[in-house]
Amino acid sequence: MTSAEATAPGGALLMLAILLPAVGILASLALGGRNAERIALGSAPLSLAISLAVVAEVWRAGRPIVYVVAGFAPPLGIALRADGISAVMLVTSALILPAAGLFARAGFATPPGAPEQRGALAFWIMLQAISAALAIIFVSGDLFNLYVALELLTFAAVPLVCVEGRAETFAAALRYLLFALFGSIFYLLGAALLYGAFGTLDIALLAERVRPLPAVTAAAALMTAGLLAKTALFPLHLWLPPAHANAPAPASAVLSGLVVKGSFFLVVRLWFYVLPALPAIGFDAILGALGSAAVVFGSALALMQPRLKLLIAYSTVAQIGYLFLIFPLGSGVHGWTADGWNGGLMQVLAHAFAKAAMFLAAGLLYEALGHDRIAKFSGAARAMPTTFLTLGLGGLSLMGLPPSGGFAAKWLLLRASVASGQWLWALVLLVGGLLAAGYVYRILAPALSSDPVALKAPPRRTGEAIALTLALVAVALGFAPDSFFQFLDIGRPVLATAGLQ
Amino acid sequence: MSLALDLFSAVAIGAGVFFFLAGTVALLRFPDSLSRLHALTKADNLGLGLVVLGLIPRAGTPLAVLKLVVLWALVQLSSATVAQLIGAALRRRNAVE
Amino acid sequence: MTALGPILLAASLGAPTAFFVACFFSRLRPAALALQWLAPIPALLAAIAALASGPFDLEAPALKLILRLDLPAALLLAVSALLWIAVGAGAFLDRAERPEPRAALCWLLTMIGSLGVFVADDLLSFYLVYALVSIPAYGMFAFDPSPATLRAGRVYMAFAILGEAFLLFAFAMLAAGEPHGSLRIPDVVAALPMSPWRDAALALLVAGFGAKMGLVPLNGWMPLSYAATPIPAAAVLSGAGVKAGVIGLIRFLPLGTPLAGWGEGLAAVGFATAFYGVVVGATQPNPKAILAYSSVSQMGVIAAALGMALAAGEARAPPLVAFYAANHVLVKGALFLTVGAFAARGTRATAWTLLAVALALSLAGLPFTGGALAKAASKPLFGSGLAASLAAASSAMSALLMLRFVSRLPHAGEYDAAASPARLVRAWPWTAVGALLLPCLLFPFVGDLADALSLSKLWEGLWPVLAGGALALGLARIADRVPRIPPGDTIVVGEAAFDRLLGLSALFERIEAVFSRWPAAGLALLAIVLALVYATPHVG
Amino acid sequence: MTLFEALDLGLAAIVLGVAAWTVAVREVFSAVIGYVAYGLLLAIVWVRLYAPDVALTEAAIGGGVTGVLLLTASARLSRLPAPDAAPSAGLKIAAAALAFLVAGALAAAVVYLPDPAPSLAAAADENLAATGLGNAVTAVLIAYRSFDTMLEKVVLVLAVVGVWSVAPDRVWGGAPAALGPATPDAALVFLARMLAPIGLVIGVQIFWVGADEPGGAFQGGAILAAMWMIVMMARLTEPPRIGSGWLRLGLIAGPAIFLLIGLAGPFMAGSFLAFPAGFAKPLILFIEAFMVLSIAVTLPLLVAGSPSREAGE
Amino acid sequence: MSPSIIAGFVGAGLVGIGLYALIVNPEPLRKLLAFNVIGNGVFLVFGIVSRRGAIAGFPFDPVPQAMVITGIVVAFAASALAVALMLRLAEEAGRVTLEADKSTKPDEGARSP
Repeated sequence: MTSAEATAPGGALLMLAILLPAVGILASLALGGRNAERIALGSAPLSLAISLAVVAEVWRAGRPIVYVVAGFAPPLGIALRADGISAVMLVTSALILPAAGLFARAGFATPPGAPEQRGALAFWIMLQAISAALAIIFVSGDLFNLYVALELLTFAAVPLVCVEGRAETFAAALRYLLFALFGSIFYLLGAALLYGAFGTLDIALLAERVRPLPAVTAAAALMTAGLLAKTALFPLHLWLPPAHANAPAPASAVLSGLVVKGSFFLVVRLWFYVLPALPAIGFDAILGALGSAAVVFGSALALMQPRLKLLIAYSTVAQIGYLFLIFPLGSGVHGWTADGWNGGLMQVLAHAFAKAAMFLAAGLLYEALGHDRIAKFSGAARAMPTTFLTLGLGGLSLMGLPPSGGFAAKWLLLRASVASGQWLWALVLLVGGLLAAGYVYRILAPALSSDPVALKAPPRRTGEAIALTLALVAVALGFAPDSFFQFLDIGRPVLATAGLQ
Repeated sequence: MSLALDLFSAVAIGAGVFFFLAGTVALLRFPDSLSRLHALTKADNLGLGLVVLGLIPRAGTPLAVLKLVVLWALVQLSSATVAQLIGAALRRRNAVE
Repeated sequence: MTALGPILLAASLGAPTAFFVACFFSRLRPAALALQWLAPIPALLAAIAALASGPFDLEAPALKLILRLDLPAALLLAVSALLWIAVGAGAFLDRAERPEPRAALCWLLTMIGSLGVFVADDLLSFYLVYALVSIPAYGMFAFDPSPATLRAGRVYMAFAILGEAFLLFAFAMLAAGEPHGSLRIPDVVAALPMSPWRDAALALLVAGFGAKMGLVPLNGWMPLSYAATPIPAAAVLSGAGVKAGVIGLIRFLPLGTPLAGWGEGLAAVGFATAFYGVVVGATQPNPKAILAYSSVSQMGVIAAALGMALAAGEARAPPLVAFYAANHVLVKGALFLTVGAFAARGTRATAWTLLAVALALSLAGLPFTGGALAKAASKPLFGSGLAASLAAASSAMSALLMLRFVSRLPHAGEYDAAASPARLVRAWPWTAVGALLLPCLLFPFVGDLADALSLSKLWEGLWPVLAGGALALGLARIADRVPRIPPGDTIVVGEAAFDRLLGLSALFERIEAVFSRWPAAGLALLAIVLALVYATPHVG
Repeated sequence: MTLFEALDLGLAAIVLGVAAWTVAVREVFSAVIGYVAYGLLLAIVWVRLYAPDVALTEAAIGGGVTGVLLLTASARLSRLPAPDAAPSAGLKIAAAALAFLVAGALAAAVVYLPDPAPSLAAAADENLAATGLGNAVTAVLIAYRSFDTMLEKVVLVLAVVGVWSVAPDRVWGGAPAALGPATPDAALVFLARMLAPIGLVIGVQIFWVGADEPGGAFQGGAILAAMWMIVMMARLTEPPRIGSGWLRLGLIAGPAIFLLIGLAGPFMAGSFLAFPAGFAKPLILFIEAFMVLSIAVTLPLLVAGSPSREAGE
Repeated sequence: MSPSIIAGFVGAGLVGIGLYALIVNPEPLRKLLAFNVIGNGVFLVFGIVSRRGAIAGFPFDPVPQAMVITGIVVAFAASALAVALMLRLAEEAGRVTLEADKSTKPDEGARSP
């Protein structure tokens, strides 16, 4: 790709995907009151349409589509690029965010005529901000631009954690914010070094110019570590369980399902797209090892949690671990690389939907029972079957049992690790699956017993429908056809030297 | 002519720097806050004034001269106010003790 | 017929799925539940079609589904479908005695899986249906909150998930060993002997399917769960469900290419299981537990037969083993209904008791029963050496165990979950007779009926039964002095080990206590930076 | 070693010394004071690096506004009980060691940056004509990488909403607490009266010259913000109610105008955020004018913090 | 020793000092200070990069400087958000700490809308 690359047909869609929610944020603040909700939900179908159009364009072009912002091409200006994974992630967030929004109407609706409410305004604005930030993260081709997007994401996510205004939520939000800030400053430092070495932060140009230098090494290490901190990869997860377990259910769904994927996405961009020329032998082993530790540790702690939302939060810590197996299994030029790559991305998608569904279901349980203590669930499944069906289907995907996206991901990763003779990862995948089965069983088994249970309130039908739909998507991913994986591969650079075993 | 101006500048700026030094020494050596404050403000105002005075001949345009003067005036204003505030604060603290 | 075959094949999975889906619509649910016993009919027809006109297959790339129905599968599919129909009709026709809806849903899911394992022909479809026949079965018995049931459910689930994990790992190796990337079971199995992961894959396959068949030491879950399972569910699970493991071994063992060490190993495990099951079973008072142990023992015999075939590179084994298993499907199903029937009315007419005895001894190969044919079918696999005598001995032991079972039948009512729907009780004699005679209709597909009924063969079938009878009399004398082994024997050890495993939780909590504090996390962050710097080479 | 090198070394030593003191000193309050001084010193470093625009920004925002923010915070938090136990010696050693290693790696990476260094200075200058600007930094901010700038304005708005959103429900729509004591010091009031008008002029001037010389929307806006803050500290005016529509318009004016003109780009200049040839400079100044306004409104609101007085009060 | 090299060491030094403070200082406000110190170090690195980008006729490369200006504003916004959270936490809990994680105690129920 030369520096004089031109805007592709349909490239404007990428800009629209970003500007639509940006305009929404400003309008919501200016108009205030109920309008924030109206704008957030009203613009959702539009952004879904845009992201689907992006998919269509990428599919039609068969290669990444580009948009040169403000007519100044890189290195001086900024270019947006959408490849297969960008498009798919755009659609994912365009599906999960509105789902969380619709679910949240019960809690964050402003009755007509009522004065503007704090929680509502903040929630709807932050929801749109997350949509904007993720859109940038998925399509931007410039590392500094991505830094601004990362901060946008953080500033949107943190207030969501404490939008209910209880002391422990403020503590959780503060933890999250401070740790995330150090993550992004590391990232920025790395960007500075890369610019100093090669005079551009454009991903495509860097990919051409990168060569082994001390600055590159330091930049890679700093940016990766910073992004890991924001992704809460073990042992940098201290902020995640309190934040995700104390946020309101729809916020937790977005945070666990999408937000952590944003920074993970950038780790992938960094190693697979910016530094493919870097002969890094060890990084993938380190990331894989940390991921494995996360799987075992997170699952084990999930097994011990007394509260459902905490259990799900720790399961997120574990599932994030699987994502990082994409580095040892999806890098390099081997027969098995494609399996590892597809498996890792399938895991991203499956977990996004499954986890969002489970957090929403947990919220419904809390509404109906007035608590989320697993020990007191016995018989609840008879009272709210749909909710537990949702938990079960989500759990199916977490366990990696067919039919589910989780199984597809596990199967591909397992094949890659067997074919590449990397037995450790295979073992981790199996142990993780067993532990996941353990904590899913802990949720379901008591609930399925036929004891009588008293509900404080009947479950919300719409809420149940939304959660179930997300879970069904996670299951449906298990039937993804080969063409889907071909689409994911559009624009995937082949790593020349990295990850040789 | 220019030689005289240069000489003037040199002397003025030199004197200004001297006052700054004196003020700094006083800041470090004087016993209590109020007297430190006193020395500091005096020295700084005078020092800056002299430096500005020395720079005026070297400033090309009248606008530049104006800027220099405004600069000096602003520092006067702010340092005077800050001195006042700190003094007041000190008085409050002494009153407490 | 062949043209019709693929359609029936699709329908054999489609029909139960349709019933399952229908249950989610409140208007259709009552009808769907009342008529769900019709769901396996297409599978039955498909099996008959395959028996009549040879194997056929069906590919549905859109669903990533490949189905194939050959002779061994057709035998098992036919009898399993029959069992599901018969028991399903009895259990679901009366609204009053019907299982609650979610148990019914699990019933249907298990049915899909149980029929599916016989026809799935690619790794992923097989894994899917195998998971269906394993996991949802939990819902067929474990909803009742009594501690015993909960324990049984926990153990069952643990074994099911463990088996799934073994198989997934094995399948990944099979797929990786297949050079052309095909996922069809025949292809991957054909490539297995050459595969670099041959031994690991075989070990995992045996462990995975063995967990389903209850091969020692993975047998403990069977007595626990069958003792806790209602009669109808126990009948289909022990009859049809367990055969998922059998068809698994039949499909995935590379029969036809001699694998010396492996064959003998499997045979040894099989015989060990066969005798172990009888010995422990004989000490059980609960008829359902005895039946469970007899299943363990019978599956051991099957594993032994397959092991011998594997050692000898015997390619004709599949239909023979399948027939043996098919007989077990019918008889074991009928025997569980027997428990229900006797529990319903304690003492019975002699005729009925004789029928029960015949049914029970069919498992030991009593002449003129399906069991005798099954023995005849499996005989060639054991040859004439040590294996043959061990097989004969195992028949004798089965006879002993089954007589013990009959002697415990009058007490059936004293144990949990022995109640059976009235229809099943009423229809019991017919099901028993059917189970005894149906194998005769199937035997011609695998062997020569006349030869099987020759005098010499009859005697070969008879003497183990007599020996077993003698042993049974001996046992009856010392019956009160035999030690009581707790049902699930090895499980007790396993559970203890598991509890010890929980000790690790303290360790994890300590780790969490460290890393949930800021300083540790901060240090970790810097350490990761340095590690990555170290790991990423550069030219200074 | 020339005089300037000596000065540079001395400056470096002082900056590092002050920074170290800031993190080492016991009272949080002193630490914050140290941080403000440190910010001003950094401004000088920036001048030495030929970065007057950054120096202005650092002095105004980095040193000044952040200083006020942290001072007020430390004053309000100082009454709290001392938090967790002091760190152990072992932890200190480990932290020092790792931090030193990371810093060392960073230093090495910087020292061994390739020579000749890559630069976009020429490219930036070539395109300057298209923007009609004279100050390359402003051109980067408002034209070449205008996307970043626009997003960063949205980040500011988002931060304001975030700060507001932690308030208790009952005070929503109300005003933040006053910045100064009930009876402000006479001297401060005097300063506010004298300085505010001058500061206004200076701020606008810095923004105006920013097109061609050091300065620009950020710096100008920051100075205006500082003036408003001084006036509020002197209690000559109070922080506004966050419910006020005018306030919100002021908040979003900058990014909104930026966005609208950017959205018009495809029709006027063939690309989002692009300016039509010839009209670039007036459009840019138009946008910057509103950005100045928004910055001048945003920064004081961020300092004032979340509302604490009910709308009625 | 060109100014840019010196500034390079200053930048690295500031990052190091800030990291140390980040780990050992328990008070959140001190951590926030540490964040700003590190931030300044990072910005200095940009400054050096900009200065090294000097070529014939141009004393510096403007692009990194623009990035620094953006970065400073973002960092300020972050500090403001963090301060607001600390003050509110102090108001609610009476103390501001990042440890002793109440929120993961089983008794605290997560209220859901």
